[in-house]
Amino acid sequence: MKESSMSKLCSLKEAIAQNVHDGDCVYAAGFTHLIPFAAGHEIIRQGRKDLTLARATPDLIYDQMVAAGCAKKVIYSYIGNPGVGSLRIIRSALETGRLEFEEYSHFGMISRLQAGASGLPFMPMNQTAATDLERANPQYKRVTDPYSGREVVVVPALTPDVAIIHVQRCDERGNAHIWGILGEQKEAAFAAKRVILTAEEIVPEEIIRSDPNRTLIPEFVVSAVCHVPYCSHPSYTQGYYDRDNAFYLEWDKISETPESVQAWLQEWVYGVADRDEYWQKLGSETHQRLSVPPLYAAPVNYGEY
Amino acid sequence: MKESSMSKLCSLKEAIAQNVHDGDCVYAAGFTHLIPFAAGHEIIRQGRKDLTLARATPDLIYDQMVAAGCAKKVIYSYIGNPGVGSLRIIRSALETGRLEFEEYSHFGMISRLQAGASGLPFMPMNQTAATDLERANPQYKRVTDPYSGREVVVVPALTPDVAIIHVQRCDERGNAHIWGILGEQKEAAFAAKRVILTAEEIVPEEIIRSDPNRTLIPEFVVSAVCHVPYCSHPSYTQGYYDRDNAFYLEWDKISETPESVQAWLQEWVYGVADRDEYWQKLGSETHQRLSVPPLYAAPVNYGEY
Amino acid sequence: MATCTASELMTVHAARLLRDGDVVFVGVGLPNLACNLARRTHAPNLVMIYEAGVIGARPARLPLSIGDPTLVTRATSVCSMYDIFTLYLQRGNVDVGFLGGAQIDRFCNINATVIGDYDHPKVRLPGSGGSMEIAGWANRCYIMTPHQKRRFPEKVDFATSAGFLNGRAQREAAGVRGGGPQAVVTNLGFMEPDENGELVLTALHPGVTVEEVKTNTGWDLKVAGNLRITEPPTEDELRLLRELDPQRIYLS
Amino acid sequence: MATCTASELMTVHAARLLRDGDVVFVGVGLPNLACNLARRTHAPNLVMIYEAGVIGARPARLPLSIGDPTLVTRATSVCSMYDIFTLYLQRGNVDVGFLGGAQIDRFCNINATVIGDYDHPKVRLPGSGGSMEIAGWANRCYIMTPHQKRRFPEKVDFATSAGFLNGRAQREAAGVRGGGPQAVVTNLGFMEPDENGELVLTALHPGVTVEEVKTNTGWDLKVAGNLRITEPPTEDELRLLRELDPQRIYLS
Repeated sequence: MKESSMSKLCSLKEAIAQNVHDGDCVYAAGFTHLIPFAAGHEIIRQGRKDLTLARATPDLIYDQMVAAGCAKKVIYSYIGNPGVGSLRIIRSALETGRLEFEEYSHFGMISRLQAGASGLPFMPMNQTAATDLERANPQYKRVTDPYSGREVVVVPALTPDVAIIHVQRCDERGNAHIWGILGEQKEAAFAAKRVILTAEEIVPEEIIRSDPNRTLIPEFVVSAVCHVPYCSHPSYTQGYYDRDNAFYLEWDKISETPESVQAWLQEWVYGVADRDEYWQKLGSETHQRLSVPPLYAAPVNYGEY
Repeated sequence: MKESSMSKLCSLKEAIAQNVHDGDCVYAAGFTHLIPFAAGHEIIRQGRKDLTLARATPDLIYDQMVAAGCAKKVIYSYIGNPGVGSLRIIRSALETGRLEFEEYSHFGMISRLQAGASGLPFMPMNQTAATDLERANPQYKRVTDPYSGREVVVVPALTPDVAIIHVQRCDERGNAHIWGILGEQKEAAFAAKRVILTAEEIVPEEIIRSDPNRTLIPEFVVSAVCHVPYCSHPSYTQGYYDRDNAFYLEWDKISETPESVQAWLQEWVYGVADRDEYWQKLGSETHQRLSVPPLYAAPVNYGEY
Repeated sequence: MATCTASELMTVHAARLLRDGDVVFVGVGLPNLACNLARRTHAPNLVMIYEAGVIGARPARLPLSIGDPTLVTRATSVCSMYDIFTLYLQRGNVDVGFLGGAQIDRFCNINATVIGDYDHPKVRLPGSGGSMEIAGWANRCYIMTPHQKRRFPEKVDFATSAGFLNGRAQREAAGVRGGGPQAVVTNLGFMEPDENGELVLTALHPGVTVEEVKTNTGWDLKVAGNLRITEPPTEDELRLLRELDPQRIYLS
Repeated sequence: MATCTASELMTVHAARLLRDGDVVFVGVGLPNLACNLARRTHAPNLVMIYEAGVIGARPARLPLSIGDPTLVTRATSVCSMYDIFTLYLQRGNVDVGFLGGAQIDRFCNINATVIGDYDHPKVRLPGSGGSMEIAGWANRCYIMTPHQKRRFPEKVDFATSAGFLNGRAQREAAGVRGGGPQAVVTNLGFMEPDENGELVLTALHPGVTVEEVKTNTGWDLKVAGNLRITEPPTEDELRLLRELDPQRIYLS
């Protein structure tokens, strides 16, 4: 077998078609940074149904997917439009009971992923003295520390069917460099049964191997590798483009009525073939506004051993 | 208060005098890489006694410290001269009962540090089916997974009195960049009550801040910062110098008799004032032999946000 | 005395509560402004950490979300969220946390989850995020919030984050490492927990009356014997603060 | 037939057990040579990972310790030891582990801890290192060791790593994820576990007799019905292998 035969490069359309199925539990990772909006939009275009959308911070992408009818359940720890306010669509779907949910604190949510990523059945957490959420969500349980006799709080492993992870650069096998805010990217990748990687740049293996400490996701947990520049707009990719704060504010208005949401989906999701078309449609003024001057890390010498 | 007043720079002699006390539990971290030999030698010179020496792989440094009479106990998961064979001094001290010990597997040892670093009382591990060590070491216990009813194996947090961590570069407050094999450097630093940082280079804060994802240890867990080039010889520092395999082989011979060990300690530890003198004494041929041509990581753009 | 808005008043007073060298778990908005103001005045060595995993941020512009890229560029360190909550917060490396919520009660318990019943709420709020653990494990916690009766009920509908539960002894029995809330800073004054963990009025901003505070509090608020009048913001503090948010996104 | 040393013979046969694409938990010495030989022959996509936290190593020289810097330069990834044991091994991302020890018994349990009693041993061995968990959780495990009676007792003095305990059912009852040892490669032939987990002789190297193997095994070794004779190392395999260790540090 030739090494090049291990390439997992494919279009995002193919990657979603092959790896995201109706009823799956999906973890589209990212904490404000690197949110894979393009993948969410492709899932909407392909009309997936009954998904469980898991993620610490659902952000606009899950609001849009819920609006498009993709979801039957959310698992979360903070439902807000970061820096703006409420996620109107998810909130309303939760308040009216149209959407099932499971709620954690950030640490509970991330501990579930850490357990899943580690192959452990649960993770322990120290008590916080606040027990109402523990009582409201029966997934929270307690275990006695055999050393002190005191109780710790535990949450069960989360192992999503598929994680979608956006990265700055990776090789065509899926070895990925990530920098900037890491959120739960690594944990989601290891916890999931399948991983779709979207990348700003596909680079030669040698670039990845020049800085192995920067590689947070290794090829053998990755199912598909997609070259999707600007994948995270209106979120951002550190070093590549800025966060589009204006759009986060705009969504607060758009999401006020179902009509304007559907119109937006029609124009920006159903109405475009892929992320390239979306990005072109945003126009040069937006491109200009979100561009960022370079600022490089100090050199690091690994040595020619 | 001026920012410069937060400098923790001091000599290794001062750092050891202030932070390592008779009877302390010491974790001199490193997995083959970055082993802080200079700090071990300074502890020997200062005549510390009754130390508990904890570390996954005791390596030559703990063999030397035991030979010098610094230790009353070792906590370990593999006692060997890496790539060579046995650690004769520790092994003999264990076999004759002159040294107390606690033994784990690597994962058990590292899980103890992870628990200590995380502020958790214990960490769970899946069963391995091998239960003899669990029976031999009562620190291993079991807890029932409340989700499946099956048992997991647990180990208690390890929180050493002091961790000694060698790094490639840090600023004078103790924010440290590390690359190459990471071993348990980060976990040991967060688990310990005090941290002595030794560094190949003390760099301006701006170098550290140019690549925040490379900073594994933050200033506020660090007690002392020491500029100690070549601190890890005969171990190595990735990108700075090579491992002195010849010395690892030589130690196997030296450690055959107490006389040759004491002669070696006399010449290379008691007989030198500090690491500078030790390194000069090694001579230019050794310096030459351990030098490494540079090989740099691909650039990383954080963006001027 | 310089005139200022309610937000400016609360932010200046929150900044003064921070000590030089404090490691502070920061959110966006007013807490971020308070920390940056403290750094520019009496606490140059303040370390700001964010639940996104950023340590020692040096934002060159006003961060508009908790994961703004300006928090990363020039930061001291970036780690995973799991590390932030374990190595930093749970391990006890965080001195100060800022908390907020829709309701804060007599014993300083905080609700950021639901108004009404959990399963059939009137309003579903954003949820805990990091606050459940911050409230439990940071050494000291502070709350900044406008003083309105609906925000200060006798008892929260849902205790997302622990203040002193039904009294300080109950929090202590839970064995959490953090000291709990130290003060609630409002546009009217300060409330601080007494020896039993009950919030009592300890200071009034100049010109505010006890009656005004009581009217805007949902329980029979006790007043401290040594009730203070706060020192108003200085010109310098206001100038520095306004420079941090020139478009008055948070200070309005 | 090319002549070769016992180490070369074992290493070539171990290499052949590896499959293209396997993720292998490697040690230094012969397992490292076997993996690199497999990469240069039938398994170019083999991924080598090391307990030090190195993934996808491409050593340019023979690594002389498990933490040799040549394993890092040009590797795919480097992570902490905690991550290697959790995200990689415990999560089930490791296909193959190589194991070794002072004693291997009838049910392929391995002793790397003590000869004699744990508290008062005749010899204290290096200990588990990573092997307790590798034996439990890697999908397949292989053992390479010279065939000597003292290395193959009926029962190990201490079970550092689990083979099949007192029989395969017992391992299965413990619920460990890995499949356990698949083969023991010696200088005389192969032993493989039968349906009960007992090691039986399944292959002889050319010129070796069953009697010779039995004499060097500490229990009454069963012989498989379909006993094979192994294919000797090819000239190519030996040439490539010797290039990997030109100074014959491990192949001696």
